[in-house]
Amino acid sequence: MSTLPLDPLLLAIATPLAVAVAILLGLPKRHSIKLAYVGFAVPALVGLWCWANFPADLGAKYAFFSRYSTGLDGLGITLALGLNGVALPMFVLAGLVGFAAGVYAIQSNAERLKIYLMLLLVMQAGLMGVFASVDVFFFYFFHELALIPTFIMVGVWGGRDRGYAAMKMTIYLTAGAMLSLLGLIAIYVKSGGGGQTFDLIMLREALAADPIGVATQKHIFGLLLFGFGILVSLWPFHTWAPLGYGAAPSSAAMLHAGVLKKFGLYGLIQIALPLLPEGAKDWARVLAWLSLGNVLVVGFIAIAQRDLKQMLGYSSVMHMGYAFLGLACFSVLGVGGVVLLMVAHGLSVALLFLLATSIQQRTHTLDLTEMGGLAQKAPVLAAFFVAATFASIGLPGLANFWGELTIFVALWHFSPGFAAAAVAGVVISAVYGLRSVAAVFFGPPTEALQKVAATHPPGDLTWREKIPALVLLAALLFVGFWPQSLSRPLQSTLTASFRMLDAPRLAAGR
Amino acid sequence: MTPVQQALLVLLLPLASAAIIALFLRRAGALAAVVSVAACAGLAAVALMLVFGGARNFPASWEWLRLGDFSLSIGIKFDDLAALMLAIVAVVGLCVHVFSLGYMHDDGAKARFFGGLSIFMFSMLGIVFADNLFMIFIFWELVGFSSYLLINHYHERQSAADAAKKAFIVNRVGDFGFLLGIVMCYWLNGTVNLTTLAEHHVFSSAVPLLLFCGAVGKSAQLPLQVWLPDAMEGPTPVSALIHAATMVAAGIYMLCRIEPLMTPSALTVIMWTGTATALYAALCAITQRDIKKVLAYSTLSQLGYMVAAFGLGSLTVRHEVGGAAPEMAVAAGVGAAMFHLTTHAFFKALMFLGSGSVIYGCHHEQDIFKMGGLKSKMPLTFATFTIGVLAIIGMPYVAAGFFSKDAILHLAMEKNTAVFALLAFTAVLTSFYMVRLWILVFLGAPRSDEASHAHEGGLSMTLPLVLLAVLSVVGGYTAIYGHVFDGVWSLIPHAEGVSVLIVSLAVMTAGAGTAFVVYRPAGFDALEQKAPGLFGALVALKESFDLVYNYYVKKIQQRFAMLLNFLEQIGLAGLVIRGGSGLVGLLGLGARALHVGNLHAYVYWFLLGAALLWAYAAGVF
Amino acid sequence: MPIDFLQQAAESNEWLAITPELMLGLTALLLLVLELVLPKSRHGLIPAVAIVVQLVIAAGLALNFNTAFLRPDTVFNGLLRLSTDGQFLRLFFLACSILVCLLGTVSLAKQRMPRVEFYHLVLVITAAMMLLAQANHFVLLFVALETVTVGFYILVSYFRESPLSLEAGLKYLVMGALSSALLLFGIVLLYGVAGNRALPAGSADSMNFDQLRAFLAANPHNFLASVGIVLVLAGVAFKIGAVPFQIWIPDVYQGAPTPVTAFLAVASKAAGFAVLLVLAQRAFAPYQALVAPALAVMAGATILFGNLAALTQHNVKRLIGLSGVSHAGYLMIGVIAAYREPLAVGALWFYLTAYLLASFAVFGVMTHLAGRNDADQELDHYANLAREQPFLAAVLAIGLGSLAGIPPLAGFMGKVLIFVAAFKAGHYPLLAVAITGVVISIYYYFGWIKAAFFPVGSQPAPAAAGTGAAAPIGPWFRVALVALAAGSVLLGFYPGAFGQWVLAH
Amino acid sequence: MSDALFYLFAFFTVASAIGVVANKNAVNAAMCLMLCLVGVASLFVLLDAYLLAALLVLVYAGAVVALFLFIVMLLDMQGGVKRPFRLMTAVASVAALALMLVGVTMLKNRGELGSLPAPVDVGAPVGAVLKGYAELLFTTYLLPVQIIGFLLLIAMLGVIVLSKKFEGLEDIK
Amino acid sequence: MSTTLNDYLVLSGLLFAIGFFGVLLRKNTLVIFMCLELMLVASTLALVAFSRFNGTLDGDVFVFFILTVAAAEVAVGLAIIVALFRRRQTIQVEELNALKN
Repeated sequence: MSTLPLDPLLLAIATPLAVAVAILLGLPKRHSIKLAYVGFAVPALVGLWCWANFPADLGAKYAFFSRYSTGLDGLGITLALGLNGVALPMFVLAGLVGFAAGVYAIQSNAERLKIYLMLLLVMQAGLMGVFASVDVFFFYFFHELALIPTFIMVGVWGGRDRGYAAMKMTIYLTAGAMLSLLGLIAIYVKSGGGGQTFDLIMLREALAADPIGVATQKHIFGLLLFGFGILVSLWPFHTWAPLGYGAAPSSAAMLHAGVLKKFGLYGLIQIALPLLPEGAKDWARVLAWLSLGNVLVVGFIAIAQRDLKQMLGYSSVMHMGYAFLGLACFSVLGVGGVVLLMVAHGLSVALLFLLATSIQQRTHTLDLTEMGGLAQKAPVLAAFFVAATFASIGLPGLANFWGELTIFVALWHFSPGFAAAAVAGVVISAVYGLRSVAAVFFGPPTEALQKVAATHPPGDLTWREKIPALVLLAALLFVGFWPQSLSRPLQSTLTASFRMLDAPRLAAGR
Repeated sequence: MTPVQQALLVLLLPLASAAIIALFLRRAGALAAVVSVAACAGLAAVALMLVFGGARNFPASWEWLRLGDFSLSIGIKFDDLAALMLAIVAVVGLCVHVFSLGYMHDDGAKARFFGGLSIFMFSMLGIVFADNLFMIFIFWELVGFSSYLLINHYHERQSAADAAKKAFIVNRVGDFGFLLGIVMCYWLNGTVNLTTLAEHHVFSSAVPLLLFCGAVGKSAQLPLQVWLPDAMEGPTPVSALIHAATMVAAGIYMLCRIEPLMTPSALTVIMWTGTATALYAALCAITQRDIKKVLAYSTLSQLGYMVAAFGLGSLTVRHEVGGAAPEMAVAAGVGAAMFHLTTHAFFKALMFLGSGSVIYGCHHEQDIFKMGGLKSKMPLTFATFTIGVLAIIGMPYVAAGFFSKDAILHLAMEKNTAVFALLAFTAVLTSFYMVRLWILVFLGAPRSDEASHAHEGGLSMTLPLVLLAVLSVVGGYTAIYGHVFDGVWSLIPHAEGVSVLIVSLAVMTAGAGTAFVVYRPAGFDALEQKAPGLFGALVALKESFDLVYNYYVKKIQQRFAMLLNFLEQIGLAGLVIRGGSGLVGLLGLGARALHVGNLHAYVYWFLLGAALLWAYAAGVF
Repeated sequence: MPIDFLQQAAESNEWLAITPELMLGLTALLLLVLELVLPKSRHGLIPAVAIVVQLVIAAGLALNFNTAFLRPDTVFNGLLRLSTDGQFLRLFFLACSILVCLLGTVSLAKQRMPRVEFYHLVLVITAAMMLLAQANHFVLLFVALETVTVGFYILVSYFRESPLSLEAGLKYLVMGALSSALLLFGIVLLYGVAGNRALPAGSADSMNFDQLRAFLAANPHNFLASVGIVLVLAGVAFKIGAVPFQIWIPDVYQGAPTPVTAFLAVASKAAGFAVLLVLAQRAFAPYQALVAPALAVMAGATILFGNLAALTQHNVKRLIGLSGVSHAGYLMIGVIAAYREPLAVGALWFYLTAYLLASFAVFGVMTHLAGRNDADQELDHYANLAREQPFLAAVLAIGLGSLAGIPPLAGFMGKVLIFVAAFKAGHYPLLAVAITGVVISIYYYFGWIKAAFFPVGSQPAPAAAGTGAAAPIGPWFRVALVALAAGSVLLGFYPGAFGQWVLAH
Repeated sequence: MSDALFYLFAFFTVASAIGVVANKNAVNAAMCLMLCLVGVASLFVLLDAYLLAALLVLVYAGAVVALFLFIVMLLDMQGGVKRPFRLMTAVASVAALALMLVGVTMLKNRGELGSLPAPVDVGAPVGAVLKGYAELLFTTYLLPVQIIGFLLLIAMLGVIVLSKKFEGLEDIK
Repeated sequence: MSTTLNDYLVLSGLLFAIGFFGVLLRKNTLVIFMCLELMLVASTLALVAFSRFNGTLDGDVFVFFILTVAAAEVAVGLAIIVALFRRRQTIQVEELNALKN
């Protein structure tokens, strides 16, 4: 592991923040944009650097660890940064999606671009912080930091229904955040006598030595489950998601649906499962049933959507159902699968939202019934969209496959019935995924589209649209072809620090 | 080169070709075609070296993913079965590639087409080499994807887009079972490695049946056969390669791979599925007007044959007693199915390419009633196509189909009379509709401008035809392969005596004769005119599945989705959420309205508060 | 001999202990003198003098935060109790006062009103609040409280041109006098009961908190004492605006000049909480079983009522008043939690500080944007603020975000600390109510941000917003707003030494 | 004797208090208030608080009520406008009365008022009491006295601010 | 002296309650204000009684403060009422409701 002169994680958080502040202080637009590139690129590069230099056998430890005091030491709060095998994939994801969203935002030439970029940079900093935080308090803190710009971006730059969507989203997410905050505080308070702490490492040690009582665990896990669940759009608390994503400007949707939303799952994996194993076991059934709501009910609802972004929103909700099912398995395989799925889904859904906006710019509509035949005008766009769709419906060779596959395998061990239902969801996602692809790109162009095309001839993807799309697709392919790059650190961390997870019943062969 | 390297080269060449085309040659169609064909030629050469080099069962396995105790690896299991399949895929694939050079010469999206072909070759070869079920599944899906891409080649046509979508989704339905089967197999046996599984595994009918679902989807067996005829929307070479010779046969190949896992009850289900498909498809083929659809149904029918053959392998004695004899017996199913798969690959590819040649010659006219007289216009196509027809109807000793069909009929006769009867009847139908096709396309006079201006394609199109024709003739003689496939060939059941031969001849003649009686080269369907009732029934039979599925999709799935959506939008998002927030809002309005502005009202609050507190202190509460 | 008392008083260093209060009082007088002395054209200097002197006092206080004067912790025969909490509150009120003076300059510039008296009143009230917060005796408490209250009567109706301001003043007067009467009656009862030498621990100096506490501890179920306690609580509840004594808030807040509203919302409320904390935790501590449930019910009701009533409010002054009601509820949770969890006191101070920063940021923006009709400040006036005055919009957003309790802003830390304390103390139902309240509050806080930020098409903002929006922002005012916003942000994740002091409780 | 006086004064006080509340005319109400204050002052005398009795009469009855009367005259109210009787008022009043009665009854029942002290006979001459009063005021309660000073100052200022005609400031409508 | 402290307390409470009702029932702000004063006086009565019966002077001293405060309050209050009357020509409670909702 080579060394950087700076703490890389802090760098990844501070750079976008610093750029945001610089823009806020009135940097001229031209320089703002240049600097914004830096602000978006640095986290991505740091993420990749960390990935490349990630120690092979980390076990329960954290890599790139550092600790800073912020004056709350008395409360057991320090800014502790580090990556373990679970955090690394998410950190890299945040960097990449952030970069893509940033570059896409810059090319979008939105009204009041500077402010837009500033908010996006704040969000980016928050995202990097979420996954780099070892301290539960800052973990939550960074999440909210990233969340707030979303609200403004949806409200100001959003599409149809933006006011209602922004408000609904914010209230939902605040409710979820508040519940989970209570849960986190509960863990903190229960973490042993005088030495209460928010530090995850110490929490793990303290609670391993002196676990919370089973009944309390159940209560706290319930809080965390529903708190985080709302944030991840657990059925039936999901209705904010399609609405919000439908209205959100592309980059905000990319970052939120792609990365920020994973916060809840990540929290459950890093905090709730290892610290509250008994609670997790107790809630597994409930969680699994609700997740089926995500997979099957929302899956069908996605089929009925006419609006492309709404459809993507619902599909994103549906895929979160798989992630929850993976958590319900409560095994290294299942949880590892969830992390893989999170990364993959983050990349693919970001790509889809990006492309959906590009489509909208060419068709001037998002109504699937009014579109068609765009592939003739924009074959590259079509190719990207097809790839992204197939990624999201779990085609091997693209990252999502690994997540879904491992979750299905783990799920069978949890309950074959749930596994069957979950796999049935794969068919559903194929139905709506391919339906939307066909509706947008294939067949003869509709009259409405021809009319639009007559006035604004739709071109293919420009290079500035292609670059972020390529970054995301490349990442999808990379993980798809080389899942070990993520699963090795995952394996190391999950097996070491999540010892309480049940080992699968059988030793696996080939 | 070691065999492992060869195998890897075979696998990676098309992938490299696809990658290069996708990344650099998107606009350079001609170059893309060259790259793809070169890659295919290269892989075919290496593959044949590998096959005939004789190396078998070399160890090659790499871990691809490990999480917890679950490990997924990518490995090569190269036995005679794989070698045979590899040879078929390589040869047919090369033929189709070369043919496509001519056929797709003027296509605007050549790069996409050849890229797709390369991806397909990669995926298909992955299935061939796979040493475990997960790996099969992975490439299985990729094959489906490439099939989707290629069917969708003419994406501006609504029908093509629909067909591609349908193909993929229907396959997904099959894969639903397939994946569950694999997962179940994993948890039951702790492994999905084919070799290990063959050695010992837990007996369970659920696993093979679930796995068979995959084959039902991919090999288009009842009730998931609906996608294959529609898949003919793709370019004809694609139909030849994917939807006739190789991909759809992958289901059979997979079944042969998991043969050790079979149980009698599972095999019985498989057998009947195959038989039903064979018969059903043959009946459907009779009424088709589109040359490719006829071939598609015949493909279905032949696939049904293969599946039935595999299922017939069951011999009720299997697993009832230990020992070698039952093993031999089930393997007979494998032998027959693979044998038929081989010959079918040749002659069906031949016929599809022939039809491609016809379609190309007729300027993309596909209605057989608008053809006719091509015998003289396209002699080479006529000749080779005729060989194909002979092969499929099982002309004894002349063409390859005879031997493999013979083996299956023999097996059926031994095992199950009902199945035998049905399969024999299917054979009658097969020769009936194939001869019908042959008469309508090639005999008589041209019945349309396109047909009268038909012409033979270039060398790139005729050469593969000739090669495949040769293979269709000699492919039935297992001796020509040397001993490289003995592991499979030795399993082929051989009919003793002439009973089967006689039956074969009889059914062939019956079918062909009826066709000659019924059909003249004319612009109308003679059967429709002579027996409208029968014809209508057949059409209805053909459409019944589509009707049911369409009904399901439109009336059930879509309505269910709409209902759920309605419940979501109106019930959850509307009533519960908006209603709930409205309620809170009302409370808020109420609370706000309490500030009436009148000082007295406020004093009442104080009175209330003071009184409550007083009462509280006095212990009222 | 009669002069001896004065002599002694002068020689003791007790007066030194209240130097800040004395200096404030003297400065207040100085302002009046300056008004006479200075020519009319230089009257603009008067607020500057007030602010500068207060800054000096604040600096002195901060430097002597842990001063030796705290040593004999009660002075003036036990009337006053010195503590670091008291020091903190002095600084707190000083900060409020400085900011109110600053807002006053902005607001008064729009009115044709006498100016100097405003600053004088603010200074005197601030001094009284400082004493109030440190009172250890009911006489001092009452007198200081009444000084504050009477001062506020005047301040609320200060814009006498406006009938609304006067109406608010009248309402505040009646309600205030009523609550004073309740409080007084409670004090009287307590005095009488605890002064009863026939009862155990009956004391001659029964209005002293320590004596009272000893008496209450010795007589755990005295009925008259109970009644006295709840009546005193009712009086304090009026100050902090707890249900059901909150009802006056929106009207008075709306009618009062905006700087006075800010003063009421922050300083008066903080003073109320300082008193409540002292009473609940010290004087009435033995009657926890009586006080805590009452406070808990009031806290829950306060949170819900404040948030619900604010939900559909369109007048921002009323809105922030009602939101302040809900904040009182959160703060009350801290007071209740303080019974079992010492952290709660620190949390309370932190919360108040965050509340100060955020509220003044918001009030600053409101003051700047207010037209001549100070009571008429609607949400609609904020349309397109982000476009026209991005600086003000940003400050507003930070202030509201902090009030809503959104990281990385100070309000969030405050809520976390309160919640942690409450959780440690085991007040789960209250926590449930609290988070419900937070979720509801998001609607109107973000509704306000929405009004300021989200584009509303091309329709121009209503004319009423006119006067304020166009005016330039004064440099000092701008500095103050930046400081408030920056403080809100900084305190949110790097509370530093302040955080350590808070957590040391 | 003092008993009888107490009841006399008590009745007098309560009656005039009711007069304040019940009287339609503000002037009469003010007069009643004055009477009431005199009654209270009398009670103060019964309680040996002569100074306070004097103060009450002087400050309250003299100054404050006079002020009230003055203002009433100044504002020249047209009597009390008859307002329809409010049901709400009645309900709330009855409820509050009932609550109070309940409270008093409970008070009685608990017998807690029995623990109230008997009067302590101070026995000191009036002058001594006055001296002690003054001592307390200027030693123990010196700080409040100072604060009261400021309170009176700001009250005065307040009245000025609210009432005085400022040149050039007054004429805005 | 056989009048007990209890008698004084009840009397004081009665006066307090009457004052409270006065605040509740009267429409004229001035009278309301008078009633508030009545409440204060009621408190002082109790205070003096306590002081007398407990034998401490603190209560009496407190009364001094209360009276002063009340006087100041009255001054300010009357000023406000007068100012309000000048603007609105009324001091009836139910007409003073420009601030509401």
